[in-house]
Amino acid sequence: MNARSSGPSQRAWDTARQSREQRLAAAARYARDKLVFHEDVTKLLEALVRSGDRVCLEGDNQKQADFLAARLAEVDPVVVKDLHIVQSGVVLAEHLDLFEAGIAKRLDFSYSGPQGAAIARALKASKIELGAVHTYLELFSRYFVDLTPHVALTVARCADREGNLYMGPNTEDSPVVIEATAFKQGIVIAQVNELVDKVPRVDVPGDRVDFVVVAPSNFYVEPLFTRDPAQITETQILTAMLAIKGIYEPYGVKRLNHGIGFNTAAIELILPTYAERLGLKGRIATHFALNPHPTLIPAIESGWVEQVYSFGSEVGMDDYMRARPDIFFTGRDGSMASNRMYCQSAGLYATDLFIGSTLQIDLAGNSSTFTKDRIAGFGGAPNMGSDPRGRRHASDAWLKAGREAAGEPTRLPRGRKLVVQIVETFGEKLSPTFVEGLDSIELAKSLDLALPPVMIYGDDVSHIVTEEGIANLLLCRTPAEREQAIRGVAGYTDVGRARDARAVEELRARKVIQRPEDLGINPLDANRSLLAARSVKELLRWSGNLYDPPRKFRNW
Amino acid sequence: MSETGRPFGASASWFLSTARERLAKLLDAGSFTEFVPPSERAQSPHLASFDLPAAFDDGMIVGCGRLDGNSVLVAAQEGQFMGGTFAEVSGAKLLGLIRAARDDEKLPRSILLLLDSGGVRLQEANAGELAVAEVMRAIVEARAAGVAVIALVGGRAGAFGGAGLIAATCSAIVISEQGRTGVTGPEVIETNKGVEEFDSRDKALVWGVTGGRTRRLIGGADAYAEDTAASFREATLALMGKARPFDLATLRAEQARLAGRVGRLGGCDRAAAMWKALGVADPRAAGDMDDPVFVALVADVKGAGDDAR
Amino acid sequence: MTLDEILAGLFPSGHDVVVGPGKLLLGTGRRVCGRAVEVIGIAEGEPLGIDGVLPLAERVLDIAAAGGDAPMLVVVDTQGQRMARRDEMLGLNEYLAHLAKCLLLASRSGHPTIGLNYGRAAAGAFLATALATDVLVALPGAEPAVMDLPSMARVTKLPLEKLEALAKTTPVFAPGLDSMTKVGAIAQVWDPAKPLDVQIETTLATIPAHDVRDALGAERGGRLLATGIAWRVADQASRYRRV
Amino acid sequence: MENLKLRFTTRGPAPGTACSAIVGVVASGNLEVLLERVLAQNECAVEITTPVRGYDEVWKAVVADFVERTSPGGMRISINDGGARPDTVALRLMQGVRTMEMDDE
Repeated sequence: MNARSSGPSQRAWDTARQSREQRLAAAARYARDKLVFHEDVTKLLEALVRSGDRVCLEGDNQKQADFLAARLAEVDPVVVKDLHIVQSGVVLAEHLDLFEAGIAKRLDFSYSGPQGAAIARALKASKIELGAVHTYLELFSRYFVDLTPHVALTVARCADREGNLYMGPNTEDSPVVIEATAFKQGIVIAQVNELVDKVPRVDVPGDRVDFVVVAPSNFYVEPLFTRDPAQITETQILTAMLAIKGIYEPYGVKRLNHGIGFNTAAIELILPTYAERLGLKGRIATHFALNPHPTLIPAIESGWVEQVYSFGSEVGMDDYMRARPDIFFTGRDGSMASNRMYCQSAGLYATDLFIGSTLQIDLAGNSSTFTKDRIAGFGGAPNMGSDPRGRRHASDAWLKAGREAAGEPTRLPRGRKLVVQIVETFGEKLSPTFVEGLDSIELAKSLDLALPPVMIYGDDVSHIVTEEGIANLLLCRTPAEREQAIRGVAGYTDVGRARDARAVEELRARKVIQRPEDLGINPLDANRSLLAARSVKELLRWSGNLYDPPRKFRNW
Repeated sequence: MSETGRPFGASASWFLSTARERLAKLLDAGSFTEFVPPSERAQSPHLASFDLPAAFDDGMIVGCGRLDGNSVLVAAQEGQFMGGTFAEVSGAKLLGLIRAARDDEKLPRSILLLLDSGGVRLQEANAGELAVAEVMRAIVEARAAGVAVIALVGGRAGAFGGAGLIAATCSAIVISEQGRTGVTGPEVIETNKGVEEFDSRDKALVWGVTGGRTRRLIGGADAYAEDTAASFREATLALMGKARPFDLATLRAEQARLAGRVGRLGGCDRAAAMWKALGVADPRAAGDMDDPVFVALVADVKGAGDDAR
Repeated sequence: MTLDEILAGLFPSGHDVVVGPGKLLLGTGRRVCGRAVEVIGIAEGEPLGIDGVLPLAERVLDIAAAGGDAPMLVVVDTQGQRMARRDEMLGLNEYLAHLAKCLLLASRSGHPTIGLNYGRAAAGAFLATALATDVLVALPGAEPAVMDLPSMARVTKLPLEKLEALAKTTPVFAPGLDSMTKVGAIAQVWDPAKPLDVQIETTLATIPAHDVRDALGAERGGRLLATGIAWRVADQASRYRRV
Repeated sequence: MENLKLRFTTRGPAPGTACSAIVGVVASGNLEVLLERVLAQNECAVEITTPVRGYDEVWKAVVADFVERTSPGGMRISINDGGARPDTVALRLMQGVRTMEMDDE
């Protein structure tokens, strides 16, 4: 006992709280209780935020704290600099402005969408020090370990004077961001569309919120999950038919997540037509971890879907979801509730299939949406699109996939998640989807990234669907087989034309590769009359006029 | 010439169909005969110098057929090819058709123009512009000779620029909800006058200003069709035989109609205000309502029945 | 030449043509023979919108209604149709087409129509006015165009240099008086050094009875295909005459 | 513009009696295919005009597979390409042959 003092440690244990108190005191002049006028927000931020802070400027692939983002971009970079931005979505031009101006220096994020090219440029110009590109779950998890925000700038539909927040259907990332910040002595500022006497429902309790500002205009939400059925092509319909006939049906996939592309929108739209004719209603696609895709409306209305839990909302779907509480998760106030962290967990552990698109697939089945000049981010796909080794509940689909992967009966049965990449062999501007090597490997080299950004690792992928057919990678026994299976559905890309035709035919005989005709599908039957709705207006009709499409989709 | 192999019901979307699909279902089954068909390869010789592909019909299909047994001449523009534009060849094909009807009373006395066009093809701007002028004159001359010229507007490119003027030169216009008419396209106005003047990506605004329902309500079109070949067929049949003569009285009436419109609606800033001024209580609901309900609503709108043109 | 010089040159015996509100031209000129020429038009590059169309069209209809055979001169210097949301919302296409139809009616009613392009003339406004006449003439310096090259480069997403190079060789596409003459749109280019009153009389004396612009285009080598194609269509159509 | 002419000897004539057919339209990512039954019964000629350079080998592969699969003897096939992907090309060719199988009107 001589080396250590016997009493409590003499160090201060509440430096974070003290720092918080000091910041609040400095900011008090710009607020009345929790309320801040929107004109004072830049000053407030200069008083609250300290150089080097970790800041979460909330915004994901959907809602954006756009007003707060613009104000943060206006702070004096002499006063506030070198911030470490830890947020899921880097989507607004203002997010990049922070780095351009030197207000922010380091970045950890998940998704960039429209700013992918700008991030790549900023990285090359050394304006950004990149920590990592995460999956959502991963970044949220790090909020509680080593990336806890000092300041969170969040966004809600309305607040009361106590700071209780109502996010409504757009709850999204907010609960997890605020929980991590507030309970670790950070500061939470919310922009809201309006101040009310009583919020319809408390999504975040007021004692976790320090300041509330009514923004001059409503926060921005990107209708990222709206796909106009009019733009779905015959080829996409063909791939959708293949997925249903060749995967959903044989595995009996009931619990699933869909990506946001047109191929999966096509699947949603042919459930009530093509899949109905196959007699699959009730046997497939009943439970979704999925944003409220407008293209799912016809399937819901025709009784295909039992329930849907969502990461976030979708513009224009509020009234529809309110009127369908049997399907969607809704609060006591009637409006839908979402939560990105919960839904990502659900997609990882409680679904049997993920199906989504990608830009590039290599010969091992690794996929990436990164190209030489775009840091696209991942969002949730790597979580959805991976086989969770911590899963311990069985289902028919999962066990069947496990049996196929094992090859022969084993004493210890294991399951496998179905991870399906649904692509067309060529993308925009005739760029091949199948490549010898992913662009992201070159990108990682040129930017000196420790980890080449791969969206879904090949060993997690169970199937690849293209217009040429389906490759079942679970049934491949050697890397060489796997390569030929991939080449065998790669169409007329260089990768596809370099196939070993005999090997491919052997794989086809073993049903490792299945062509449309092997599944009884004539590509000439893949036409738009199969779509339950062929336009946004028809989606509106299906919804009984409850769906309120965004203006940019209202072509009438 | 056979039609495409794709199944295409009379209920398929007119908006999304190709010009050939529209013709096949608009006319009596199997009745269409094409003049200067693709096998004659009457293509644009000019596009290659812009490194652009030509089309075997130059995006203009002309011919004859029957509509419920009545012989008609038809022309259909392919809006997906170069925006359905008027150019040297495409313009001359239409001109030849209309002049033939004008000059030969033994040819069908009705011409249906299935317009789907952004206007003049810039790569052949002078030839295209002049072709539009020639077509407008030929339409007037054909009408004066007793030919009914009916424009059908409901394609992806709408009827803009020269096509907008041609539509308004016809005896009558049938439009669908997705159909649009105008002169300068929203993108061009936005480019020249700024996004504040016209945000071309705001489709609700674009359709409010140029779309079929607005046009039908203000009398910019004489009949409203649902977005199907069957409905266009029905609306066209109802108009055939009712064409106004091309004479002073008609144009006097059109002058009064157009002056009256400016008087009534000239102060409106938005389409919704215009609809309100016309007595539509809830413009948003009227935009979303089913076609038959909208048709019933139009029947009560003053001026929408004035078809002087 | 300025508008005043042009009008003075055309009507040495006098005229009362003035540029009124909206830069619209209305009035009457006197020919050497003493008979009238009715004049309408648009000046100073003013864009033509719905508010401009109505008075012009009304005047044309009045002339047609009044009878007689006074020629009409349509004098244009306009940058094109008005580009405005309001005009489009009210149906500008109908207004422009209406003016064209009124001019074509006037011609059919016995009033020969001459278009005179002395400044700019573009797109929809061109179609509604000068291109809806029996014969279109121009003065050197006129700049008829569907669209200028920089705008065209924006719309077509082609490089301006490429368009400029192509413009030198392709009359079907290049903006300007020469091209418009070659394709047959402009029948004659008057000589400003010679008396305009004489030239308008010559033009009036040779007004074609029907549309000869496609033939002119073929003759001048600016539009080689149009006449043949139109003829082929008509020829094939004639096989489907009712008997 | 690139122009590519291919000739094949086929196993036999294409079924059907239609003299000609046209499928597809020239648009971005699309193409039109004109089929005319004008050649000898075991001959097939394909002519492609495309603004996209450098895809000769892909065109040859797509067309060869198509000829192998359908035996379109007697057909002169002319393509105006708007930059279509190979899968779209293959689909249009198949649609064209199907259309030619119908009786001519």
